[in-house]
Amino acid sequence: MQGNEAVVEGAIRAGMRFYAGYPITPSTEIAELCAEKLPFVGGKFIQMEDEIASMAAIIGASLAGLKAMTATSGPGFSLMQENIGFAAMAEVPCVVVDVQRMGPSTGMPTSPAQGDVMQSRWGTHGDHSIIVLSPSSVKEAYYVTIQAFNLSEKYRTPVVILMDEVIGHLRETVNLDEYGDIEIIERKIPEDIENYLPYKDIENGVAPLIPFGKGVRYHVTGLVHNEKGLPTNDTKIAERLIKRLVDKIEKNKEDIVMYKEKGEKEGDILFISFGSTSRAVEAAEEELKKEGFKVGIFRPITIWPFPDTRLRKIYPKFRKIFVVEMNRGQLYYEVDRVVKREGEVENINKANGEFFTPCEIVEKVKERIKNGF
Amino acid sequence: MQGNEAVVEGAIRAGMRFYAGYPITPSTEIAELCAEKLPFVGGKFIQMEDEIASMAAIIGASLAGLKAMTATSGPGFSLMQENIGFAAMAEVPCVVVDVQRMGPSTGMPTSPAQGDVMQSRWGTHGDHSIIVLSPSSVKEAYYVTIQAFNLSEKYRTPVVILMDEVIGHLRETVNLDEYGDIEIIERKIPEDIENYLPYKDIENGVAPLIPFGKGVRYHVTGLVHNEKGLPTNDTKIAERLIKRLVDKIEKNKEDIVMYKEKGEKEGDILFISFGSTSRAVEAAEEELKKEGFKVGIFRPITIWPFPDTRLRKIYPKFRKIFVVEMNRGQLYYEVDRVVKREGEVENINKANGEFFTPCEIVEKVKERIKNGF
Amino acid sequence: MASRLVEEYFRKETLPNIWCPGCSNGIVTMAIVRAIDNLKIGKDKVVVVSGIGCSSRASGYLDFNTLHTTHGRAIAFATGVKFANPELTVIVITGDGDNAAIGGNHFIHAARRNIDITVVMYNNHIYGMTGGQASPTIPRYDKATTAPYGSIDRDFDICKLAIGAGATYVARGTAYHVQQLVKLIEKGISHKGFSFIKAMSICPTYYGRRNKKGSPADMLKWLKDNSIDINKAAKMKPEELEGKIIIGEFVNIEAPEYTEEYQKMVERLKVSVK
Amino acid sequence: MASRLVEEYFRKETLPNIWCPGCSNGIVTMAIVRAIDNLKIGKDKVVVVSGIGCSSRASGYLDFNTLHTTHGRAIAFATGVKFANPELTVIVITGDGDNAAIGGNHFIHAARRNIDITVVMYNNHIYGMTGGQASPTIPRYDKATTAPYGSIDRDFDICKLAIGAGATYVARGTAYHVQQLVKLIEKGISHKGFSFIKAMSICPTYYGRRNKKGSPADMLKWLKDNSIDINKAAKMKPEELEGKIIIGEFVNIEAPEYTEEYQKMVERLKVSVK
Amino acid sequence: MEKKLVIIEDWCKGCGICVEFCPVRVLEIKDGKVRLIDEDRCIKCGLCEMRCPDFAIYLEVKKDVEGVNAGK
Amino acid sequence: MEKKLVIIEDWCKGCGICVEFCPVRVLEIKDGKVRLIDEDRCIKCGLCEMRCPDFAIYLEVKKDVEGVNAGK
Amino acid sequence: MRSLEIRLGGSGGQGLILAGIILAEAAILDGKVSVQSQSYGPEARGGSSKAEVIISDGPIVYPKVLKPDVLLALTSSAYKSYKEDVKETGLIIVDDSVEVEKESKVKTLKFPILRTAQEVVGKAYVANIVSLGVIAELTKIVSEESLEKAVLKRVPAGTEELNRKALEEGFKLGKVEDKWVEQMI
Amino acid sequence: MRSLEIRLGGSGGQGLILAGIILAEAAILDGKVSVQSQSYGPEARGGSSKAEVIISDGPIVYPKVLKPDVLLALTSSAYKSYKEDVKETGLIIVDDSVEVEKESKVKTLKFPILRTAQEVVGKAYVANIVSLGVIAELTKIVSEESLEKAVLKRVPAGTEELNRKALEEGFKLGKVEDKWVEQMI
Ligand SMILES: Cc1ncc(C[n+]2csc(CCOP(=O)(O)OP(=O)(O)O)c2C)c(N)n1
Ligand SMILES: Cc1ncc(C[n+]2csc(CCOP(=O)(O)OP(=O)(O)O)c2C)c(N)n1
Ligand code: SF4
Ligand code: SF4
Ligand code: SF4
Ligand code: SF4
Ligand code: SF4
Ligand code: SF4
Ligand SMILES: [Mg+2]
Ligand SMILES: [Mg+2]
Repeated sequence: MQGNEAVVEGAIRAGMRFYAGYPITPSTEIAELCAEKLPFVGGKFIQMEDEIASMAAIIGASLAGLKAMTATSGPGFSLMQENIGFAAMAEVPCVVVDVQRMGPSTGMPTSPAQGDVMQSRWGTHGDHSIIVLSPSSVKEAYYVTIQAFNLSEKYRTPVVILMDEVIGHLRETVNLDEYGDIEIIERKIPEDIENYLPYKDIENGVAPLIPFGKGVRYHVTGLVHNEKGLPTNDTKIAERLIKRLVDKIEKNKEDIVMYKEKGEKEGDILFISFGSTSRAVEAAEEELKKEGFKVGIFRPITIWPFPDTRLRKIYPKFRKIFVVEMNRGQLYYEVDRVVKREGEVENINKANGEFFTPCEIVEKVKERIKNGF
Repeated sequence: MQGNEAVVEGAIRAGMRFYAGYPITPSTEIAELCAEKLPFVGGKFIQMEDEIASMAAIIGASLAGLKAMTATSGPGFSLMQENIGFAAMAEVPCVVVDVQRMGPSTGMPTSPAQGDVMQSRWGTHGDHSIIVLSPSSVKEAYYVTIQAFNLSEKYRTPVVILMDEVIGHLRETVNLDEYGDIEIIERKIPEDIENYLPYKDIENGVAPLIPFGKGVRYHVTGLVHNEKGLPTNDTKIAERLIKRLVDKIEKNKEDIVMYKEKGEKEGDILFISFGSTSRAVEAAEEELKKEGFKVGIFRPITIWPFPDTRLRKIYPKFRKIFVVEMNRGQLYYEVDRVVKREGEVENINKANGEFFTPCEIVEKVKERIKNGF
Repeated sequence: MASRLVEEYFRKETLPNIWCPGCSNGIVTMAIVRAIDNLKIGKDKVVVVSGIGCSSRASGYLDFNTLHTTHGRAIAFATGVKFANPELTVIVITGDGDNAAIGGNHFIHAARRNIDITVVMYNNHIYGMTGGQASPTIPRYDKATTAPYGSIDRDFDICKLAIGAGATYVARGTAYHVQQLVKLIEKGISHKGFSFIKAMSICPTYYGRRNKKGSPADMLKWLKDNSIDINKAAKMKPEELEGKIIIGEFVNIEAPEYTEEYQKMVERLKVSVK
Repeated sequence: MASRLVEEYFRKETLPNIWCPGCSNGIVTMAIVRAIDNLKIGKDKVVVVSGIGCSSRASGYLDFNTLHTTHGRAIAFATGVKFANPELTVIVITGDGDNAAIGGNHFIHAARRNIDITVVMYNNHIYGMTGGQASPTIPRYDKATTAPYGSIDRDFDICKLAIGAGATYVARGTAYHVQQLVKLIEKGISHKGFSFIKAMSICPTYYGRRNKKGSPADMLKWLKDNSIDINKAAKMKPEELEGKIIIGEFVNIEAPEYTEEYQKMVERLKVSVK
Repeated sequence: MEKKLVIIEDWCKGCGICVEFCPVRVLEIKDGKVRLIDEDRCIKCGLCEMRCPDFAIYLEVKKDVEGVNAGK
Repeated sequence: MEKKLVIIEDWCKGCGICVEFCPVRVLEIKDGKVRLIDEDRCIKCGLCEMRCPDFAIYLEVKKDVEGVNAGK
Repeated sequence: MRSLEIRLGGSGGQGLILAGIILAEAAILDGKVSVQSQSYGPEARGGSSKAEVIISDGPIVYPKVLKPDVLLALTSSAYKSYKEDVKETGLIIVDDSVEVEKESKVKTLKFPILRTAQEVVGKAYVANIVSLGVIAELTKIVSEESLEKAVLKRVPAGTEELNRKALEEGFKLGKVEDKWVEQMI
Repeated sequence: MRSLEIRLGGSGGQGLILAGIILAEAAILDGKVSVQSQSYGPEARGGSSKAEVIISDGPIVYPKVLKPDVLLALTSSAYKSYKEDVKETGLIIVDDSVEVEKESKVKTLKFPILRTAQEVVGKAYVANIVSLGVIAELTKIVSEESLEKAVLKRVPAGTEELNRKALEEGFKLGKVEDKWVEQMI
């Protein structure tokens, strides 16, 4: 199964019944497979006129009651930013897949990269939080997609699946039976719909979302709004709203974050890496182990919110930290922030359209530590 | 003179002769004044169909030889991101003014905020660098605008002026005579146009830009390109190009960064703040001084690249660092990264559409240090 | 207490509305409500989607399922709503800036797809919400804050554009001719497919003041005096129609509707799989 | 060595082009070159702006001032170029996805403004560059990777749209009828104002293969056999024209051109200031 | 069904539209709000209601009469 | 002016368009490239050049003849 | 260094933002430093509107008015919203249509500003200029000449006389009471 | 744990990516683990094309081929680009139209793959399936049955016979030489 295909399978499994999109390499297979499969599961597929419209359409569809997704790559992801911000503000669940390719701009459209890490967090204007997940295998793409829908329903928020071309186009043996009884979070209509407040001020949380057409009429807007969803200029309400939008994610970080650790629990080198790159890092780890280094790997699956609590715990046990990314340094900034030790976070970057080889990583590590730790 | 007006005056002084834009509060006065004034200085004003087109048009105009600008606010800035990335990749000088208002999404359109700090750095996909300047007074808006054009020509890059509603709409006494002999960087056509390479691989630098129609025909693209501007898949060229795009800014940081310092050179509290907020911070500083605190202020005018070298030098002399922003914490991340001391960077935030009062800042500072340093 | 229509179809707590004295947005909004009321479709299955602008604020006042989106994108959101649940009656409220400037692409594509949405565009020639800039429908040489010396753009005939894009119901009404406007909206909603109703509106605050158009009542009178019914216009010479607003139905044709076509495709596939 | 036109107007180092065997992009690109050559406007004052797509890659091969932009935005960039320096001859090369899907809004607004740009749209019914998805101009029921069971969308008549948007020169040609296409492009370039030429093209790789249209030559022959000149078509019945491609000039009218109008405004202001 | 003209003063912005288009001209603006000058001359045509942008003037079906209808 | 048919083998992709539309059918595809079968029968109409998507076949004004023209 | 903070409150359309601008510009003509800012709802119309001016002899650090020395309120809602902020030593000027609190700690003066504009000058929309006259007369923070110049520079061509008249009438109204000023300065 | 890395190189349109997918799927049918990836220029057409398959008994960490055990090259340019990467103990399979280096360190075998497809099977486009037959026969990395199943699952309806024939012919070609396999395993 291909990575892009796993996303579609995972999404359908999670209950996705609406896809709106606009073709772009290397995400296009996701649209194509949705076009093929959705009619058979009672779902809808529509090719929109652009990515702005695609993002708008999935928000509309989600409000009308269907779990909805779109997929794109860098240029399209840039165009979606305004409406991603709308989804964040109006708290409409939806899933956006960004299969990263090399940028900036049109860049090298068929070549892999991980250059949208920071954009996925900060691409839209204004304060907000967002959940971003990044799988490193085809199997994980399937799993992460299901979790993306779950998290998006649970926290009423857009969730970004940050893939890269390598995983998107990779075909790998996958056994879906492993996920036999995976939980799927469905939208529940509360008992008491009389007093329904779509934007109830729940500390660090959200009210359930009742779809349009179910007899509960309310207002949805990108303006600052009160608990009923109606626009307001009340600065107290504004303060609480924005705080809640951020806190419902930041304060539930421990529920949201996923990561994997591998190798030593303490030692010389801690690698931090995600997505396809972590596969090269794992291979490099094997090499370095052979050469006697004590190596650990920390792989965030949840990129945002970043699992900083965990990293804070483990990094002091390593002498040197390497952030390996297919870009010129992005997650690096977050790691460097968390690690309160001068000069001990190092960047291993590659941004030329080629995938990392393990050997490059090994060499760079050795080069950087040739003068000892 | 109003802040937005100062931008227009500065721009015209710097040689801006093309403005394309789309109205949006609180930046609209910039468009309106350009519509009024440009016809009289031989310039062109056009209202485009949206912000995407506005950004595109100024890039086109810049290539055709005119210094060009657009202005917008959050929602429009989000829409411009794709083409800002194009300008970065194709190295086309231009100036984008973002007069920040409260977000996310439509937010509170007439209320101030500083919520686009990270977006201005990371809003477009892929790796790139960008210059972002933020004035804190009307006079400085004038000055910064001229420098924005200068830097954009010098480094062939889009430059963002990150204003906020407070400065945009503030009217202040301004004496332009102060800037009597300010330098204006003009586009020079090199002697040797025979062997002109529009994307010459100059270490940390750029080739001059010859406008279209001057007899030197070349290609401009958002694809990875060689020195002639022609598309290539050569990974070595790609690596060098992306590196140069980043390094021409990062490696020239010391030429680019501007900041102001005020108050003590060492002491209890170091405030870091920018834009209008720093005015509240300065007022708070006066209060705190009265109460016996030793307070310093570090105010970056260049937000990106962030003046980290300087900050690294001065922060160790202060016991506590406060980042004061009209958002829920953005520049904070960069400061927290630079400051390698656990738990000593504190956030003072406000994101409710209201401007900070000095007294709020004083209170928050006291609250945070009530248990002593 | 308020009128039956207000009690039934408005969120009273949100009134009075924020519009300027004499702004016709309220007149057109009430015309939409009258149309819905006449059609007896109830409130629960009606979704009103709007963009950003003075006109687009209408959605907040109305007691339907209401969705106030981003500038220019209302039709794209509405497409998602309608396609996800074709049982809903989806009405888009938009302005001339929202729909004819930034939102043009979604407009022509929805028209092309012939998806069953009714779009009512409040046409006041300017961007009201941002303080009176020129919209694409501003008459040539009229003034606006971004056209201080008179607009040099050719004004956009959005009905012609809608027809060019393939819309199957296209009509123009005015804020003066309320009864007719209600009828046109009713027919637009009943029409299976994409319907577009351009409602000629007035913005006394910006367009009116800057172009010396007098009081709100004067502006409505101008609409009265300068509108010609399409049937009457058919018998007139082009010179006589110069500068006039032709009102009535321009297009009303049957064509395959998008969500139905999708459903048909699904049925076909079911058969072919069996 | 290569032909005089290639030597003179192409960047030979970039050839052979990347297009598939039999792709008509080369034919249409050469038609543009012939038109420019016939008009004797030289190379230095010509700017070719393109979007993103197979067709849009043409700009890289041509030895003019060339600007390969972002997907769908070529016309907006071109507007900046032309308005900044009206002495330049600005030609936009675009695809049906680039122009009719994502770029639709810039297209209609440039037409409305009547800015002096010539747009040549290579219409191959699909998105070639991304591997054969449906474009808005795909004929109903034809297949594409995103329309595996046949497209249910109504196909977009972009010439009709251009007319609806107010374009002052609108024509359709084909990759088979090269001489005529050259003439149409020549007239488009000479025309003062916004010109649109739709060039019916072939994508043997994706559209052709999936819809069993045979070899590149077969596809060109199909264009030959199914095109009818507009003059001839005028005398035919609608039934006879069903499924046919009408080629020739649809609109060729005079109207105020944007950059000239701006200049006139500047002159007016100078006088009024004196 | 008998009708009564009702004015919601709080909502009226005194724009004067209803005044201008009342066929019998029984409305006026006084201190920025509309006022019915002469109830008797009002023909209950509803044109003021139709054009009021603020939903501030309308014809109400009188309660008692309604009661009678309802009783039927 | 005498003309000569030139084929740029490196650029020809063997699509067969020129073959199909040559009015006298003197072209063929051989090993994936176009080939002129019979130079004499070629009427130098230039239709192959006009439709070749790869600019790989064209009529060249013969050098010597050119020389003569130039000498005039 | 002396500095005076002034807030003008009323409803959108009353031209108070323009009044603030004029006041600030008059101060500049007098050789002083001034900042002017405003705020308005999303509508900028119909709703409430607020303009603020700070006039000072030296640089102004904090650009917004925190505790106004002078509040002008043309509507009840502006009065209600802002009266608490005014310094105890300050001055509140209201239109006489506004119901004021009996026991205010702050000196509060009523003037028939709207009525003067409508009935004496003849156009309701010059109430903002009448207000300026009142404020200038009471506070002496700007000179009459500078204020007149500033007004004439900003008002639409053709309305100069009307506005000059409005200003005059404002000055006249303000003359009634000037003790507060003395106590201030 | 045994694992074999295979790279298929040729030009766009030769169907090598499909071949890679089929090979990977055949391995899965055999109960093995496989990954398949590809790369292509921006055009994905005309230009060169590369497919890679790793087949292993256990989990595959690094998903790309670094040093192929087996290289199939249908064009000279593919041969030139990739031959250096092949392991010294590996195997290079080329179409016989490709000019090969005289003194290669790596065992290199030539087969008339393109010709067989065109002339024996009758359709040039089945060269990819012929190739698969050759590879399978030489390496035994997948069983003949699984490969046939995988081929039939992926090829367009109506072309099953043709492809079965192509596979047969591939097997036949591959039979010529099988010593390398023994030495490998
Ligand atoms: C992306 C974006 N650009 C610009 C704006 C600013 N804006 C808000 S409303 C508006 C125009 C409204 O004009 P129109 O649609 O005609 O509505 P009106 O106010 O005239 O009813 C604009 C440009 C915005 N909110 N978002
Ligand atoms: C914003 C954005 N969205 C999507 C793409 C991916 N993309 C590249 S070309 C293309 C379509 C090209 O179709 P068309 O314009 O018809 O050109 P053709 O390739 O058919 O000549 C698309 C969708 C992109 N580059 N940028
Ligand atoms: S600004 Fe114009 S359109 Fe907006 S509410 Fe006021 S009158 Fe209406
Ligand atoms: S994919 Fe189609 S349009 Fe693109 S180059 Fe190939 S044949 Fe031409
Ligand atoms: S109901 Fe008719 S007559 Fe009575 S006030 Fe209204 S418009 Fe006038
Ligand atoms: S139309 Fe309405 S708002 Fe206007 S004056 Fe009459 S009642 Fe008042
Ligand atoms: S020039 Fe004419 S006759 Fe000669 S090969 Fe070409 S098409 Fe055939
Ligand atoms: S048309 Fe051109 S590319 Fe095609 S076969 Fe002929 S010469 Fe070759
Ligand atoms: Mg409008
Ligand atoms: Mg196409």
